[in-house]
Amino acid sequence: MATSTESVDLVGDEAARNLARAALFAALVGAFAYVTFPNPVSPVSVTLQVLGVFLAGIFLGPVWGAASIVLYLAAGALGAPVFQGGSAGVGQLVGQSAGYLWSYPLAAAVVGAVVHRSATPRDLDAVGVPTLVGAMVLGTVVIYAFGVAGLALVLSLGPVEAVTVGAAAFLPAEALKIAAAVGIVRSDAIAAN
Amino acid sequence: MTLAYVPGDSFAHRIDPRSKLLVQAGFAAAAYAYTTPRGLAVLTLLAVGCLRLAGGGARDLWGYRFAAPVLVLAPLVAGATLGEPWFRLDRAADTALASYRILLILVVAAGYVRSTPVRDSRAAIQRTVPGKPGRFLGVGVGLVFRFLPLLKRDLLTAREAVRARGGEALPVRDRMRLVAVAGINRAFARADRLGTALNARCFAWNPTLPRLAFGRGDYPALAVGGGLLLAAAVAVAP
Amino acid sequence: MIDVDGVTCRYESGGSDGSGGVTAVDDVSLAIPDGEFLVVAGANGSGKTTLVRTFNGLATPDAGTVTVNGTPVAADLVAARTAVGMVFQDPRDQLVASTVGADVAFGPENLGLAHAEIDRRVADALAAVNMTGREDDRVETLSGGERERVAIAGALAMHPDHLVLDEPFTGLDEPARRSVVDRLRALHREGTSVIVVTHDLRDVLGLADRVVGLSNGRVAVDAPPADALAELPGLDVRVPASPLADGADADS
Amino acid sequence: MIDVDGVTCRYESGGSDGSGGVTAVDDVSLAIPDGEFLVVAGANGSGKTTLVRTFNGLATPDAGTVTVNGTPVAADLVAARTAVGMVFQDPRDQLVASTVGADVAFGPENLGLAHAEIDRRVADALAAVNMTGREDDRVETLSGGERERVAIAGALAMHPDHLVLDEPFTGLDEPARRSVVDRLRALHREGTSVIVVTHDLRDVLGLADRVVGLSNGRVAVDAPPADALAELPGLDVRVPASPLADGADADS
Ligand SMILES: Nc1ncnc2c1ncn2[C@@H]1O[C@H](COP(=O)(O)OP(=O)(O)OP(=O)(O)O)[C@@H](O)[C@H]1O
Ligand SMILES: Nc1ncnc2c1ncn2[C@@H]1O[C@H](COP(=O)(O)OP(=O)(O)OP(=O)(O)O)[C@@H](O)[C@H]1O
Ligand SMILES: O=C(O)CCCC[C@@H]1SC[C@@H]2NC(=O)N[C@@H]21
Ligand SMILES: [Mg+2]
Ligand SMILES: [Mg+2]
Repeated sequence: MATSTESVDLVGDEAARNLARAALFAALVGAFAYVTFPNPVSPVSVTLQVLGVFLAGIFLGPVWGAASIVLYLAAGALGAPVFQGGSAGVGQLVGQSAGYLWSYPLAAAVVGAVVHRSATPRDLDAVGVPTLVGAMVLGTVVIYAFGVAGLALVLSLGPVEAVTVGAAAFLPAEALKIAAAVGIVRSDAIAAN
Repeated sequence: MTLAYVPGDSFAHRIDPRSKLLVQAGFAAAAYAYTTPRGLAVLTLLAVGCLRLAGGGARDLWGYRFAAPVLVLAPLVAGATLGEPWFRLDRAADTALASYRILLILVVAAGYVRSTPVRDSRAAIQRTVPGKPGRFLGVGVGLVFRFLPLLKRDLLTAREAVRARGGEALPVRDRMRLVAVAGINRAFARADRLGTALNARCFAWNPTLPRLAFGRGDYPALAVGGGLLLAAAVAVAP
Repeated sequence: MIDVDGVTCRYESGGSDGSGGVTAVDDVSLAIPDGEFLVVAGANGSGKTTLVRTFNGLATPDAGTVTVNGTPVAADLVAARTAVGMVFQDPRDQLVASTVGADVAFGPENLGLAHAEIDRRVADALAAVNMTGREDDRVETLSGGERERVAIAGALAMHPDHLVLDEPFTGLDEPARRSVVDRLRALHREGTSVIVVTHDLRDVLGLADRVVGLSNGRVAVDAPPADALAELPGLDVRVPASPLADGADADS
Repeated sequence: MIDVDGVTCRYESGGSDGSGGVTAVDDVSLAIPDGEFLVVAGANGSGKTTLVRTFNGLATPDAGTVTVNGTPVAADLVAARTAVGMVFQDPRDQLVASTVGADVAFGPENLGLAHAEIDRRVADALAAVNMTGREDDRVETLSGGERERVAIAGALAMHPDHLVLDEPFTGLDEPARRSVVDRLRALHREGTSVIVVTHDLRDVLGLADRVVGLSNGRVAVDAPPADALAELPGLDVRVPASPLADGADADS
């Protein structure tokens, strides 16, 4: 009745927990992709995905934060409705928002690295608000650098045109997301550690 | 509504997910290599064919409506100039073609999504990417699919719990904070509990790999995918 | 008074028949007079939870209406939610604050009560579930049964006109169960309507004025306990067994 | 054989006494021979869940050791996790896949079994909990009791030497409960040790070879059912009541 167990290569408890959390944040970014707001200055709507990317870096650190976003991209490519407005498929990864999407893992890593100053996360209580904001501003820079470059490449736009379509319309909303992330991190009710 | 797997028995439903992924990769490469009116005309036929073979139709594209504004706006912005002649048709046309090729790629992707269950997609990853990275991606993607409805539910029940106890009286800002914080807290707790469950259930790096096998229908699909990749390579080769 | 009139609830995504949908509640009509002690019984998946969630608008009927104290739930959600207190089947879904005391106080605070009154209600509700002195415990450190008790306390502290409890006894140990039963009996005596959802009638049959048995989303039994008793086992509901069978029946 | 030797488990963050810590399991020693049907009983918070979680390394003792089939759990987690199957107190915590069939197959897949064997085990386990034909249901659409059953099926499919079930009957309706009880009895007969955690002995007393009663993390009773019966109510554990009291006791 007992199964032979010699060959079973168990995933460590720590790794399993990290994997579960990574998948969780991937799903969170996906859930945030549903939350779309009309954009007052452009027909392109604003989503909360970036907030999820920030939170992944902040809560999971650079390594697992980035891994989490890689899972997000993989799940989306394979049909999970986690991209903008609940869309899915490989097409998005080479489409107009490809630059943004591919930047997310890097952005999460950057945010995580600035916040935690090492590969492993540290206690968030020890992190000041300026560090948090600084990390996310840097993350935003990464996202927009890739995003705008992606637009220019994919849609054959000039640099100014790409910024017009892809950055000018969004940037004000990013400030709100950064503020929201700070609010969530600073809330004493979050029990995660 | 949103694009998702639809059970069915179309040609695309019956073939291996790896063949379908190859077709998508080939199609995207070709669309980038042949962004000309004639190239895109041929690819249009192919894209519509792919979606039809997956039992899909125009309805499935509704899921991509959020892409539409950018795709429409981009040619206008590209054409616009600050001085004479105010609008340059040639620039606009270039970008319009680029926009259109994205649309085609999305059409093909829609065919994959509607004809491929999660199980198969996971199997494709685990059988294509070797070792621990493959396992990480395979299980991770499975968990994302598992978490997505839970998370929506957690956010929803956090809202319900607040409401069920008279939280409507609170200002919107407080309510949003409560729901966000309670929702994220729940999600965290849930992730940790599921992590524990994975361990309790002997979560291993080397499980039985999911069943997948190429069948007869896969040969044409693999040929089309490979052909497209080849065509793209020819176009970019110096 | 809760008045359920021809209510049907469907889930589009559920169901095992491939049709991609399931009718969880099917044309249910039911009047629950003020002050009644009602037990809603039925097998797993018979629609109990879905039905009671329509009472305060947590589930929205696809057809039919629910009226609470004369006002349709859909017309005034706030009124329905203050009038109908609810203990969810899974207590974890219910707790919104990070400590026991803060969680029980959450509802009364939302009602805008004075601090003294809030404190009184919290102390009272915690006493009713044998959790006095645990105000400062963090909710994520509670054991299963303790969590259930805090969820019940949170609903009690609202002093609702109608109190709905979805399988409230499952995790409770004997003193806690007794204490909750006593409190429900007292509330009932004072005029609150109490609605208990369960598939095991052994603990509540003696309290009930009336039993509604659901089967596949439909009302199959609606009668006083004595009359319902015979039909309930047919609905896969557990009833107090004959003397010898109890406890031993698992072994028979 | 599971051998618990002087096990103590503390939580640093819990506790209501302000000391910021709670001793959930306090110097427990216990030997569970192969093939025994053991019931672990105790009030809410008495440490039942924490204790059984040490059996496969989900909780790590602060002092003492747990040995499974001769090997300390800490020394060989794979052995402990394949030998000890566990059904959690909250089934929602246990389901890791999106569909019923995929979830039950998860454990066997991790054992590296052949597809045919996996299919056989899944079908068999689902049949044992009356869920045959529900393979393709999405887990988030299941009702509370249905989820509980899938969790049990997932543990059964592992064919463990020792099966631990933490309050397994709470959400189950009568046919499902009966079916699970039958399966446990059969497993027991075939030589699997079965460990059921509960605070309500009414449904399992007849099956048990032995009852261990916990109180404040310590073993207060350790005896065959007949002998334990008298002491258990003192531990706030529910026992089969006298004929008249059952069902009616809530009303007394
Ligand atoms: N969110 C959902 N999506 C789809 N189907 C659902 C959902 N919730 C419940 N169902 C289905 O609706 C039916 C009724 O579910 P409900 O939760 O009301 O049952 P219940 O009587 O409370 O059962 P239990 O005793 O197991 O708690 C079940 O068949 C269930 O599978
Ligand atoms: N994660 C935790 N952190 C801190 N304290 C905890 C934690 N989990 C449990 N406790 C505490 O440890 C004690 C024992 O908890 P345990 O869950 O083992 O009890 P139990 O006997 O299973 O109770 P129940 O019947 O309510 O499920 C309780 O006092 C509980 O509050
Ligand atoms: O899911 C996708 O298809 C990617 C959408 C990218 C949206 C970008 S991210 C930065 C900027 N801020 C927003 O709110 N949206 C854009
Ligand atoms: Mg229910
Ligand atoms: Mg417990």
